[in-house]
Amino acid sequence: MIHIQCFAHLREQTGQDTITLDQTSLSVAELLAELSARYAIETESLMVAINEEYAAPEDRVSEKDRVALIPPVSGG
Amino acid sequence: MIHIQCFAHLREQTGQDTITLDQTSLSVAELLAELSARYAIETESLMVAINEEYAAPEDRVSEKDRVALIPPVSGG
Amino acid sequence: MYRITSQPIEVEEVTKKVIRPEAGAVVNFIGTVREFTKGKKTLSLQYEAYPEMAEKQLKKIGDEIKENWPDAVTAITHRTGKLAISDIAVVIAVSTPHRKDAYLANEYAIERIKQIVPIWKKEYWEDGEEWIGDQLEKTPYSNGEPGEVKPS
Amino acid sequence: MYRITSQPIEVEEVTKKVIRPEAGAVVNFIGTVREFTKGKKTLSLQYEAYPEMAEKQLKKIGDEIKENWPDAVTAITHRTGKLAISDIAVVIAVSTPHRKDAYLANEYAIERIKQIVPIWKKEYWEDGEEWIGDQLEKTPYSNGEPGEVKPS
Repeated sequence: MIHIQCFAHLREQTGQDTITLDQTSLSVAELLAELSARYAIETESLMVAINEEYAAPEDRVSEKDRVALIPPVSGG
Repeated sequence: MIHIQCFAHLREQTGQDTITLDQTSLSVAELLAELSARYAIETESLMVAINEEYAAPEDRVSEKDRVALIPPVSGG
Repeated sequence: MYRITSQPIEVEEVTKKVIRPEAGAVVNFIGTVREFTKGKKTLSLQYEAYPEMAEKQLKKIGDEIKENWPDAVTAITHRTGKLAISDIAVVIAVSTPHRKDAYLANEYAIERIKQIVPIWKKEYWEDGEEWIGDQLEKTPYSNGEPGEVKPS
Repeated sequence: MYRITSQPIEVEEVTKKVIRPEAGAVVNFIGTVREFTKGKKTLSLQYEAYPEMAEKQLKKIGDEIKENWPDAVTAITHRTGKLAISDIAVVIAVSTPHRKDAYLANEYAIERIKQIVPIWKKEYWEDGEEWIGDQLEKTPYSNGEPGEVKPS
């Protein structure tokens, strides 16, 4: 199982801090497609972080990884 | 009499906080010439302040004025 | 040197982290909550962070500064939680031997914070609230990671 | 807002003077005593001011900033007396609605301080001491008053 942290409007929209997927390994692109299908999430502007680093679409996510969805940031 | 405040190396060089001249009125240029003659002061790089404002060579200094010699500044 | 905190930020504390004998200049950037933005009145703000990643990204900004200005030392603290008007949201302190570099490196830091640090701002107005984002109109997976986007 | 003091300067105190609801950014410049200048080791510094005139000139700088950046608010405190390495000699705080102006106005302020504010620095080295001046190689009465010299 892969646990995906959600922040800001995604946390409010999905109603959860963490989304859990059944898969054990998938690419970032697949993960976003999966989330787009399951939730009414606009994935266009989303980044995915793996172990606190921005990941590329072809990077792979496995069960041991810390995964998070990063909407456009607005700090500062 | 005109009292002229001295700061920094001028204060140390003349050995006084305030130089007093006998005149009652003179121009800034005259004042500098007078000081140059009386003291071993290099007046080339000196500015004169009258009532806490930078003065021009042709400005006049009188007894009521607060006068000061301003060597090149080095604050900040 | 790189911290996310829910407590009020003290400018002095962040500044002290970068003061050192080799430095003659410190430039601080202090971001505060502004009441009006484009005529709209803000009542308060809420900042949320992904703290572990945010601190890593802040450190990354410090490393980038080191690459461009080898003599610079950087400290950054960003606050999270609910903030009132005039509260301090972020303090960036950069020290350098000569001042010009401190201004440039500091400005670089705030630009980069707005690009790559996972912190989000929710604005509360009289007539509603909204998570703010995408101000820079990034298209994340078309230009590579935001780390490659250069500040304007 | 414009002060000459013989006491240690608190960054927080100067910063607070310019924080306000209309501002979203404060930029501070903090000048500290640097140990080495061109390879020469400084032991301590002494600053002397013509305080009444210095405060007037600091206010003048604030007025000039107002002319160029009408939304900016400026506060400046400069210390006098004997300072040790890393002590703070000057704090300039400028707040603006948007950050770019705060950086520019702040940098303008420090340039102008070095031109027109009657404060003098004496450096103490291991092998001597000297009043510093004329770093900008001004020729006072050939270019008019230093107030007319534009910052580089």
